[in-house]
Amino acid sequence: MSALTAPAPIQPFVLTDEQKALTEMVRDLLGDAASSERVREVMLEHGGFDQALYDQLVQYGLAGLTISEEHGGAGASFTELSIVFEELGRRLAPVPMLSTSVLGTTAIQVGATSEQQAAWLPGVADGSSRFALAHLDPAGRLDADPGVRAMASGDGFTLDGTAGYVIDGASATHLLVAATTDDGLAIFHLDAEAAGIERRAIDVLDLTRPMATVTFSGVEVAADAKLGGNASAALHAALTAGVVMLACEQVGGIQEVLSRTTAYARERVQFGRAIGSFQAVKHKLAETLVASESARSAAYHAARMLAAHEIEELRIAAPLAKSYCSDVYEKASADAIQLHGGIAFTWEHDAHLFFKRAKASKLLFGSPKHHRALLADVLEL
Amino acid sequence: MSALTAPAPIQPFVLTDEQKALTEMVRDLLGDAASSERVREVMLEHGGFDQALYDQLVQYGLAGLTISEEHGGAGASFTELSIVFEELGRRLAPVPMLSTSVLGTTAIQVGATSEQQAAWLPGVADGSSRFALAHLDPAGRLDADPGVRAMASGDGFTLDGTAGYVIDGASATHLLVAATTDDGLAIFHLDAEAAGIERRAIDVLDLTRPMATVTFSGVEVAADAKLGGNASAALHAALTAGVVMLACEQVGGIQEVLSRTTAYARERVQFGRAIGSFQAVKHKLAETLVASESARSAAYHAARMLAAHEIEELRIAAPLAKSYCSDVYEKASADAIQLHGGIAFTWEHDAHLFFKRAKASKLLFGSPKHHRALLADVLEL
Amino acid sequence: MGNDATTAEREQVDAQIEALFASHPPADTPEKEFWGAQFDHGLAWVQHPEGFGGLGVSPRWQAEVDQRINEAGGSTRNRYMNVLGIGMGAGTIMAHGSEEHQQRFLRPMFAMEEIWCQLFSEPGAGSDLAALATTAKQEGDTWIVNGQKVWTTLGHLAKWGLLVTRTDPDVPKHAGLTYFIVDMEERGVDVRPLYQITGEAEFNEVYFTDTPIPDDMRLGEVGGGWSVAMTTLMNERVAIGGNASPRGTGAIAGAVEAWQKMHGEDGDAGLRDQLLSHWVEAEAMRLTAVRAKEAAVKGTPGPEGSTAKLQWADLNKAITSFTIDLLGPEGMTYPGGYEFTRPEQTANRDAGPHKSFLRARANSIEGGTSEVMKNILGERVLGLPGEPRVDKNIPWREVPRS
Amino acid sequence: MGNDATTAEREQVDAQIEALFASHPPADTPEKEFWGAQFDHGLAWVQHPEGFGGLGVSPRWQAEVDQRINEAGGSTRNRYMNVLGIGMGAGTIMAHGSEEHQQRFLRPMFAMEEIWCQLFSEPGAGSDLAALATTAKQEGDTWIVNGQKVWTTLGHLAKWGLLVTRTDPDVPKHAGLTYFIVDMEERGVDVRPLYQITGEAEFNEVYFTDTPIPDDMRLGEVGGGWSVAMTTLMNERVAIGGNASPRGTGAIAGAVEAWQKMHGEDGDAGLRDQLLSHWVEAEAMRLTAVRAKEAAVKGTPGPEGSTAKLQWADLNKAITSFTIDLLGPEGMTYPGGYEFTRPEQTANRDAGPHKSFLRARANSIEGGTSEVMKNILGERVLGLPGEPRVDKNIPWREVPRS
Repeated sequence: MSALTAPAPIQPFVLTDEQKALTEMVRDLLGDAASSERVREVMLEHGGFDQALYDQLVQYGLAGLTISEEHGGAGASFTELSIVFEELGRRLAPVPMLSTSVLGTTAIQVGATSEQQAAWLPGVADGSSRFALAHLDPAGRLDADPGVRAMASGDGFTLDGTAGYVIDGASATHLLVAATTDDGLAIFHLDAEAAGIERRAIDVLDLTRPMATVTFSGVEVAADAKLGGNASAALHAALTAGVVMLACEQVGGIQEVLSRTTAYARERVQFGRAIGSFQAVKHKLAETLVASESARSAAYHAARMLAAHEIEELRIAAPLAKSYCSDVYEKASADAIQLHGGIAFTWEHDAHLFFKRAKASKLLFGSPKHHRALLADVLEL
Repeated sequence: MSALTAPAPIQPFVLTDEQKALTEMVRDLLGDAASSERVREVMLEHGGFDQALYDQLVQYGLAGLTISEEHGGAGASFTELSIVFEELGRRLAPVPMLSTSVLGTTAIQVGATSEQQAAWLPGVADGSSRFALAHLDPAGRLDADPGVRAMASGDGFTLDGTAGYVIDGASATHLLVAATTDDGLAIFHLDAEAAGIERRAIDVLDLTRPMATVTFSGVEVAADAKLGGNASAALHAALTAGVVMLACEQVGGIQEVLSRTTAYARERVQFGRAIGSFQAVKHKLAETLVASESARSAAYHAARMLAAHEIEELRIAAPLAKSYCSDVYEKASADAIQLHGGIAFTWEHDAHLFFKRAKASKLLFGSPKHHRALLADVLEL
Repeated sequence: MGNDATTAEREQVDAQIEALFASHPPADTPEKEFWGAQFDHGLAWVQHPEGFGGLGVSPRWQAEVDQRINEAGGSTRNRYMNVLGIGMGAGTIMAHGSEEHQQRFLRPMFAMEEIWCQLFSEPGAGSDLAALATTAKQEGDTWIVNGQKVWTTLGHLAKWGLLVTRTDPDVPKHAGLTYFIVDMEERGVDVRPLYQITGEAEFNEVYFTDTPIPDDMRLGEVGGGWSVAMTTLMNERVAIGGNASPRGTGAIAGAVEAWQKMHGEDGDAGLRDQLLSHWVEAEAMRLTAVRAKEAAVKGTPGPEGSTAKLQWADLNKAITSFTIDLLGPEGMTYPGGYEFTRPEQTANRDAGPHKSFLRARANSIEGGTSEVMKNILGERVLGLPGEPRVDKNIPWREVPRS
Repeated sequence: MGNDATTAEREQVDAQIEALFASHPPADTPEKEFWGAQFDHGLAWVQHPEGFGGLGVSPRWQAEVDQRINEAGGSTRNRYMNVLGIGMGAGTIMAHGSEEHQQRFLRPMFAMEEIWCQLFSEPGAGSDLAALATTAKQEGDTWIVNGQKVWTTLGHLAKWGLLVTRTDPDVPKHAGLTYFIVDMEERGVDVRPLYQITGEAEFNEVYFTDTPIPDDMRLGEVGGGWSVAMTTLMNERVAIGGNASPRGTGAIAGAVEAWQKMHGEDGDAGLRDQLLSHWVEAEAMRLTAVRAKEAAVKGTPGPEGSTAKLQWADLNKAITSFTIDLLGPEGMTYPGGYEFTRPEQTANRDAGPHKSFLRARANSIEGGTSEVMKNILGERVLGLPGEPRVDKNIPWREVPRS
């Protein structure tokens, strides 16, 4: 755990001046680089990976934001990263930040030896390595064993099996593969181009977040590709961070659909009046406003607990944020289509991109119902 | 089963002229006799039993509507009785029709011998007998054994135990008591004033439907007080009929709160406009209208299946009607309070009477969730 | 309706069905030929007068006719493949067209020899249909049309379009509209696909540039287009919501299938209860459609049609969305991917859960938004007052628009 | 706010708390005496200027002050037992009252020596408060009041009332209002209990018959009553919704208790998920209150207060209703029965699930209906346009009323 950024004190909800500056910086960056036109081009023609935008994020130090300075990162906390994710969510930016900077980085920070971290993390910070975490079985079941099995073989291991729903699996340079070994769960760090690996893009609902099915056929790996620490702890930490950053991303999406729909309701005239003057429209937006405030509170709270390594509180805060933000985003983005009317049913309009992101992210890492069940267990209800 | 009115053919949804006349007749009768003032007087001062109104219903042949003519009844079907219940529901009429004319009558029609029926049913038709069905344990659990046990004793039985949530239990002249015997479930017909019976009124949410806890302490009954037929079948038939008639009663309540709230929304002026011109009000009422139509369809369908003795279809139709009408009534009556505003929060306004009836009837005979679970079993889902 | 009248109608319908089946065995007659004969026997729209595809009887017999045809191996798919014509146009032509129109259009419409489309909505006139801006200017016996329509189902296949235009911008907006039948093969008609969130282009945009329409293709009076359009819309809303299909069909079938596939054994009780809630509402709605059909005695639907349309739209959206949730991780996929295709018929009836989920988003918008439906129900069924209108008594020209 | 300022404020507050506790040990000082001393130390409303019960610091310190008092065995129950005064009246008097008003009223209010009530709503003026009809006519230095108010919490106990009247019926309705402090012991004031659906009479009706009020009891200008009333209402909405109580308290505690009592062992998964949905929303709302408190830097609440009020009302209704469902058959009871009593304080804090369920029905009505809250959020926070108004620019006399 040496390379995990040290716990930050629990931060208040109010952003510091530095954090406000970070918000502005990311917003400016994405405003140009993640326009609707660009996002659509990337999702339709580049498999949902925007290399140019990602290069910029790397240059600004955002890919390695939570990586310690000794490994080339910015040494910042998840509070800062949550700000980045909110902005990414506002623009549906198709970059492998969730896979690389959250899931992959956290898994290595928690589960790899110091040597391994020194070997693998600098690549994230300098942009040369992009991780994808392959930990689910082909059906994506959360409670099942990984779909991959690793057999001891000479000095190393041989991997066989299939992992499903691997985020950014097709574009990653490296895979972090959770596999069952004779000694239990292990995580392996692999070159994504290694012999015996086949990566097949999944036809996804949300084209801005590509996924792949990855098949391993007798893939040989060296012994030191196996993360040296506690694999279960690493996986749990990675997924907790993933859940929380996803909730922050959802908050950005909620805010964006609310803003855009409100703007449309102010401008669109029917029956001689702006449609936002009708209670049917106004009240729906007011309800979204209320829910968006609570979603933001839940996500911010979880991000701050993550930054402060408040493990016990995170058992409540993370599922709280994921379940609540998912539900709010789904409803807000569906309402956005309804309130825009027919125009939002066209491919050309952006409303469906947010709607699909909302639905797919609701199901990612487990449904709201799944997270409420986790919460029920923690609360002993 | 001889005295069950013969199955009617499955009737269309459209009322016949005779049925329309029945609707008008009952509506006229209740319009005078079940005014808000009278209902309030009865619920606060007469324990929720309107003897005068019930006498009128008896005179019009409504208490014995489904009793065969040979036993002094009208020989009509549950389709006709459903019309009566809809009107009773519109006025929250505090009369023991559900307990006597549905639960008690059906239990006897299905579970008693010809002799017993001949002895007991004419009293319902002529108003001298009012039944209450005591079949639940003190906690009202649907899936538990009855709270009363009957031990063989000489030629007859001795009853001990407590029955909970007995509708009209305090005012009934006779009790139909489900009890566990050494030979399984049995139902006994008792004079409500028999020695060893203590009846205690429950403090109920809905004062227009009184309930009692009935305690039996060494109550001696003769052998012929035990219904001679299949007790389980009788209880099941009685409760199925109860569920369906309750749904029809709920439809009346839904219609009434919709009508009254719509009338208020047309008349009440705020901001210089009738409040019904605001979409926030108009759309809520439109939603209730839509739901009320479906509730009516579900209840009518179940009543017609009941009238036609379509036992298999009733396994779907009854829980469908009860679950759907309960949910719609709860929401419609809650909306009615909201749309009336502060005035509906006062004791003097009738809105709370419907709201309490809706909530209590939702929980009576099992919650909507319970009935959906029954339905899931039938549908094998 | 008394029993005698009912019996007489039943016998009349039965006799025509038998005659039709005798001369044109449903399973062995080519579809278009069969539909033409069906029309000739008065079994196309039974409520129409004889000679116009009907028998002058209650419309409730139609369901039975169609069921008998299907049971005998015939097809009734013309009803949804030419739905804008058969479902909505026919009623409009019967109510507002001349006898020439009725003689000319109804039979080829029903026999699927000519496909119809509807040209109402515009980019600036959605819920507020009466705000439409496509103009028709009279030049002698001809009207010259210019403007843009959207959401035109079947526009690329249609021979005829039901078109509402603005013929007088100087009167209040509802008063300046005129309704035409337009030949889609006429000059200046440009039909372009409109791709939607499923990746398909089920709809079109239609541009008119100096397109001529003869005055005898007008339905109703000059300036009387609004009431003609209302007839079409009422028919449309009934067509969308009000079908009494068998129990368990429609969106709920997809949810049940997903449930059985993903959760059949150890299904979570919470999800089961949600499934059943949807099932219950779908069944209650279906029973309402059955009830409405039994109660129907006349052919022209009223605002009640909005009830079914509203309920169906919201329920279809809810159930198809719930179905995706039931699929779990598979809900994150879109099997087959987004193909930018142009389907040859309106609703793809076996689209699978993912496409159905996306397609359903339009249900509460197309054919009148749920918000407009609620206004109609509130005002025209419940008798609640309308809102203060800022656009009613001033010339259309002066009404603010976006 | 920079860190230095924060540190300085914390030190200032801490010093006063220590001084107060030293001179008046919270556990051992009679309540009213303690509250008086608390006022004198500037710890009643910390954001008020010194000498007016405050220290001129950010209001966010208040929660800490109250927590420290409670931890030290003192009471802060004056805040809800005199809520109309301390929660709403004080802010109004600070914003609109003269220094004489402030000196005269604030300390006895905070020390619970004088109870306050609010006299705004009328039978014909609920959501549309500005339509109110209670008149005040000036006669020299005195105003003569006639009319009826409703929903007057604590009216039967109050010494002072916050009263809005119509002083000019010939101008548009918002312009003809004037705000007074009225002595409830004055002649012509008749307070009658208003029984509610719980059986209790928490509220009153108040009738004024030629009740005199000296002109120096006026707050704000003649005709300026609307903006004074708005200050009170904004404070009220914050007081209703915006408290950051500990996790798991409030309505959700009742639901959890019912769950554990009825379903602890073999709880249905569907009910559990519903319980957790409510828990999640309650907790997210609570976190929002914490966040709002941290962000608060000034004393006068804005329309954001409506957010918390709206969310709290709907959630409280939903949770208390769900709790009754959890109770099963026991949900059909009303333990203790309906007693027609007149409680001595506002909200009965341990009313049990049944009474809480009924009492909650008013949450979305009192202090501004949820519909009005949504208008405020939509228009004043989101910047959406208002509706066409038919009552704004004509004399109040001519506006239709019911």
